[in-house]
This record gives sequence, C-alpha cells and structure tokens, in this order.
Amino acid sequence: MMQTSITQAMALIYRGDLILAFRRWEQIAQPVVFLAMVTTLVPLALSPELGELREIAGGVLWIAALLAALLGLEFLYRSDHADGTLEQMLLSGQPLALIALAKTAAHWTASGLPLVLVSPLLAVGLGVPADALVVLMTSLALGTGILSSLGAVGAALTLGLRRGSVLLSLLVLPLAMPALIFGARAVDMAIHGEVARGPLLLLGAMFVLSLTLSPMAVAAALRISQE
Amino acid sequence: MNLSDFLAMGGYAAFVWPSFGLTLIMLILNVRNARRMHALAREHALRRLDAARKPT
Amino acid sequence: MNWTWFHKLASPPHFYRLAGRITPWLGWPAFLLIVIGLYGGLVLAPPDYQQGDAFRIVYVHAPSAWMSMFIYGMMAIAAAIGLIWRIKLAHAVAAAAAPVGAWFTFVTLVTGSLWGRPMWGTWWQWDARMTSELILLFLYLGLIALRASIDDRERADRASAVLALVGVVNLPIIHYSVYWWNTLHQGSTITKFGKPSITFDMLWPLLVMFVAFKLFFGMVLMLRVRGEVLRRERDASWLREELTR
Amino acid sequence: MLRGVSLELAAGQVVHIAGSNGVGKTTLLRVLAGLLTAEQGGVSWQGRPVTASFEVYAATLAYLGHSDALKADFTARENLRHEVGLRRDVTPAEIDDALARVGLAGCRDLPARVLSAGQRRRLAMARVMLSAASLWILDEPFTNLDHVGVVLLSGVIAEQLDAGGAVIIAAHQPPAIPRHTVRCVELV
Repeated sequence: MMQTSITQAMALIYRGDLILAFRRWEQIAQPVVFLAMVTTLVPLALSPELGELREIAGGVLWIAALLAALLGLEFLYRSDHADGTLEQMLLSGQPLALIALAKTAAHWTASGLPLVLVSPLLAVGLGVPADALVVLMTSLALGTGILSSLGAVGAALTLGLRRGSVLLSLLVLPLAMPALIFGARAVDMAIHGEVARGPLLLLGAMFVLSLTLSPMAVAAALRISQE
Repeated sequence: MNLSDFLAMGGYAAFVWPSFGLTLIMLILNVRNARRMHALAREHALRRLDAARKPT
Repeated sequence: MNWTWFHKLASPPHFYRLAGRITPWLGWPAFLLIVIGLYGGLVLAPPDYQQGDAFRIVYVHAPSAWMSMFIYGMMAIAAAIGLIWRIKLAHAVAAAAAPVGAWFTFVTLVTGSLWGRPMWGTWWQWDARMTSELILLFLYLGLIALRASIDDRERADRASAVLALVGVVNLPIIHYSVYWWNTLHQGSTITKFGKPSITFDMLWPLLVMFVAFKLFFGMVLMLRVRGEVLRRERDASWLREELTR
Repeated sequence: MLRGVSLELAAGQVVHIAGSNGVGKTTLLRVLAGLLTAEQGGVSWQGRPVTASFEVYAATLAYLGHSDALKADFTARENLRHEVGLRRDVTPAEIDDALARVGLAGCRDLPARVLSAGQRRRLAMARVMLSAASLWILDEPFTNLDHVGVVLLSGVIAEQLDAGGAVIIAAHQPPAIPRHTVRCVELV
C-alpha cells in the first residue's frame, strides 16, 4: 500500500475542510455579515453623501474586511484541536508545513473569498466607481490571503487558550498593518482613477512572502500547542 | 547660568523635565521590579525546597 | 572553536552564579554614566539653534528608541537559540527582556510626544518613526500577553519564541511600509525634524547615554533572568546548595 | 513527572502499560508517539532515533489517544476516508470492510455526532486497523466498549501481532489477547 503523495494529502484536506465548512455554513456567513454591517454603519455615522463616502471608501472597506477576516480565524484550528484530529494530522507522516498550507488555503476559500466576492456590492454602496471594483477585489483577495496565512500562525499559537480570540487579534493585527497600508492605498488610487499598480505589486510581494514563510511557523506552533 | 534659567529650560521646562522625570522613574521602576521578581522567585524556590525536604 | 564555553554558559547553575557576580559590575557603571550623560546633556551642551532647549529631550528619547529596537532583536536571537537548541536559559533571557523592551518603547513614545508638542503644536503626530514605534509596542504587548496567557511554562516559552521570530521578520516590513506611507501622505515638506545638526559637545552626552542604557539593560536583564531561571529550575538539585549558601 | 522508564519492543510483541490514574501512562504513550519530547533519553525505531526523521516514524505508527479523533460533521465513511486517506490510498471497499469488521456496517453514512461513545470508539478502532501501521500505540482502547467490542478489539490486535506488528496498550485491567502472551510493565 503506497503512502499517499503530499499533493493528494493536501487536496484531501482542502476538500475535507471545505465540506465541513459548508456543512456549518453559518460559520462562513459570519464574516460576510460582519463586513456588510460595518460598511452600513459608516454612512449612518458619517454622511449619506456618496461624494464624501467615496473619499474614505478604500480605507473603510479594507479595515472592515481585515476585521471580518480576523473573525473568521477563530475556526481555523480550534475544532481540530478540540476533537483530537489535530493529533492525527501531526502523526500522518506528511510534512506538517504543507498540511498547514492546505488548511490555510481551505480556510481562505471559506472565509476570505466570500469577503472578496461580496465587497463590490458594498463598495457600490459607498460610492466606489465601477472601474475601481477590479482593483478592490484583487487587493482584498491578496489582503485576506495575507491575513489567513499570518493569522494561521496566531491561531496555532493561541490554541486552546482561555481568551484566545482577544489575544489572536492583538498578535495578528500589527503584522497585517503593512498589508492594510498598501491595500487601502491601492483602492484609494483606483477610486480616484489613478493606476494602482505600485501598491498592488507590493501587496502581492507581501502575499507571496507570508504564503511561503508562515506554513513553517504554523507547523512549529502546532507542535508546540498540542504538546 | 543661574539656577532659574536652568530650570526654565529656555521656556520648554514643561516638556523637558517631564521627559527626564518619566525616564528616571522608568529606570528606577525597572530596577525595583527586577529585584522584587528575583527575590519572589528565590523565596518561592526556597519554600518549595523546604516542602520537598520535609517527608510528607 | 570548542563549544564548551557555550554549554557551560547555558547551564543554569553556572549562569545563575555568573549573573549574580556581574550584576553590580553593570549596575554601578550604568548609574555613573547616566549621571555624567545627564549632566553633559542638560548643562554642558549648548541649546540647539532651531529648537532651543527642547532638543535636550533627545538625550533620553534617542537611547530609549534604540534600546526598544535592540532589545526586540536580541529577544528574537534568544528565542531562536532557545527553539533550535532547546536551551531553557535562552527562553529565560527572552522572557526577561520583553517587559524591559516594552518599557523602553513606552518611554520612547511619551518622550517623543513631549518633544513633538512644542515643535508640531500637537501631542501626537502620525510621524513615521513614532508610528512604527507604536506598532513595536503592540508587538511587545502581544508577546507579553501570549506568554502570560499560557500556563505551561515550556509551551509559553516556545510559543513566544515563534511569535518573536515571526515579529522580527515583519519588523523591517512594518518599518518601511510605515515610512513609505508617511512620505506619501505628508509629501516632502516634513520639517527638518531629523537629528538636529550635532556639534561634538552635544554629541558626547548622547553617546554616554547610549552606553549607559545598554549597561542598565544588562543589569536589569541579569536580575530578571536569575528570577526566570529560579522559576524554571523547579526541582533541580543545584538549587538547594545555591540558595542556602 | 516520569523518570527512569525504558522499554524494549520487538515485532509480534504486545506490551501492557499498567498503573493507577495519573501515574503517567498517557504521558509515556505520547512520548513514544513523538507527540511529546522527553527531556532526557529518547525514542528510537528500528535502531534510528525518531527525531531524525519524524515523518518516517509517524508513517509506521498508529496512535489512538483518549479522544476518538473524529469529525462530528463527517459521516463514519468520510471520517475514515479523510483520516486514513492522509496516510495511504484507501479504497471505499476497504473502508466498508473495516466498518463491517467493527460492527458499524449499519451506520456507514451517519454523522459521527449521532453515534454512541462505544460506536465512536469502534470507528476509531477501524481507523487504526486501516492505517496499516506496524506499531500501534493504544491509550485505554477498551473504554466505552461493551463485551462484544472488547472481544472484537482483542481479536483485531491478535491479527496485528500475527502479521508481525507490535502493540503498546495502556489500560487499567490487563487485556486478554488470544494466542499471544501480554508482557506487563507496571508504572509506579
């Protein structure tokens, strides 16, 4: 009996996690509803004037998406830790970092992607012109990707801790600030009709960096947390 | 350079002295905390040693 | 190069005794240098032609800022040593350094704000250096909070070590993105707030203060590490002989 | 704190770790499984230290801890497919055979959360059987099992030993494994 190849194992985890996520769809809906709610708070708090809202739309959407993604991080390793399947993953004989990468990808698809897909609807509500929506979605896709991979390290470190969720945001948000700077800037430029290549490229670079480095940190953190 | 000019700090006394004051407080506080933390740990260790020596 | 000195240094009883011996050798020189530095900075150094006497705050602000970065870097190195070679002492050093680093960062922020008030007219200015210093404070608080919320000491040490390493990798990224973000929004008209043009009699007290803060940190670190070692060497045999000496 | 424990195990042998609660049975098993690292000493498999290449050792090992390691929302079949599938290519037929073997043929497509504790333990047992590992480390495998379950598990362990595998069991009462003598190690 041949040992499963790592790609098969990763595909299996990716599919498995997505099936589980969709069976608990209310977990998926939470970040999206949160994003929608926060972006409706803004006009109520500031002004219904689309012209004014357009000025701050980039920042608002990005901050709301970041916090919504942070909300999604809760479910990353918590259920595996609780029901003991995490131990079996550690003992599966597959490289843990790649398993962590598969889990992060599944988590992003279940929590980051919905945010990206729903963001254009909310952006229109904040007066964002149609041609800026593509940049908005690209930047949010990269941003939620960065947050998922960096957040995975935080989630793994705070596994099973009492008030883990408050701690998780304290650990992860400072690391996500550079992404916020470039992401919001890119959307802002797009809204004002400028070409947002620069910030998007830097955001892409950060995404690649966090995608390659964080699985190793997650693997180390998982071993430490379950000991 | 008499004392009152020195204290006036060219009109910026309200900013210079609090800065230096806070820094000195921080330095002293750190020393006190470090000392207290070490003494506490030492006492704790001694108590554990005594507890271990007495046959329960 | 034989590694025996490294293993000898890493053994808790040896380090505990060594730390005890060198603490006074760090403490008193630090105290002396601080007095000299302050005297030089407050009395001898001429006022800055642009900022007047307000610039003297640099004598506590700059060394603290440098220490806040230095301690984080040193903590990351100690964390890496602790994780890779599983040396408990390295984790003890990292655990001891974190609060002191946080204190230095806090002082940097407050003195920076006090210095900024007369210059900018506001208590807080989202200036590049102050913003990245503030984020550094969040990183320190994150580390301390993580270590505090894990009961098992072994896991707390290693979890904080991983976080310190992730943080130190992100530090330059945060630093440069904040600088880029700052120059972008503020444009290039920032006042010449950088290091004021420094003559020698302004400079030497600053160097003295830098050295003094380093020695001070050394002393406080030694004290705290001794405490951390005692917490970790719960039932080591050498403890009885050492403590009852 | 566990001190001064050394254990030698060859193919086809079964060891029973006995000892009262809290003496460190689970800790020992977790160290043997590589989930915990011992401060002194180490675990070696086929002569080589486990930490050298942990993945190789993990591939030859099946660990059953206190928790059944099952996903509540997965059905019995899905649980096996996803957990065993991580280790080796397992066909649906093999899964159904294993489920039948442990007497869960009836609830193949029931989510694990509706199964009783005994059924969940049998499902975990099926996972250990399917993992085709040469070393089994079982922590209190008989908990929640009824008499039929205990006989079933003992039979399965016997087969594993016949096939040259090794089994370490931590339990309160000594297990009765047919055709094999159980070596007992008492932790004090």
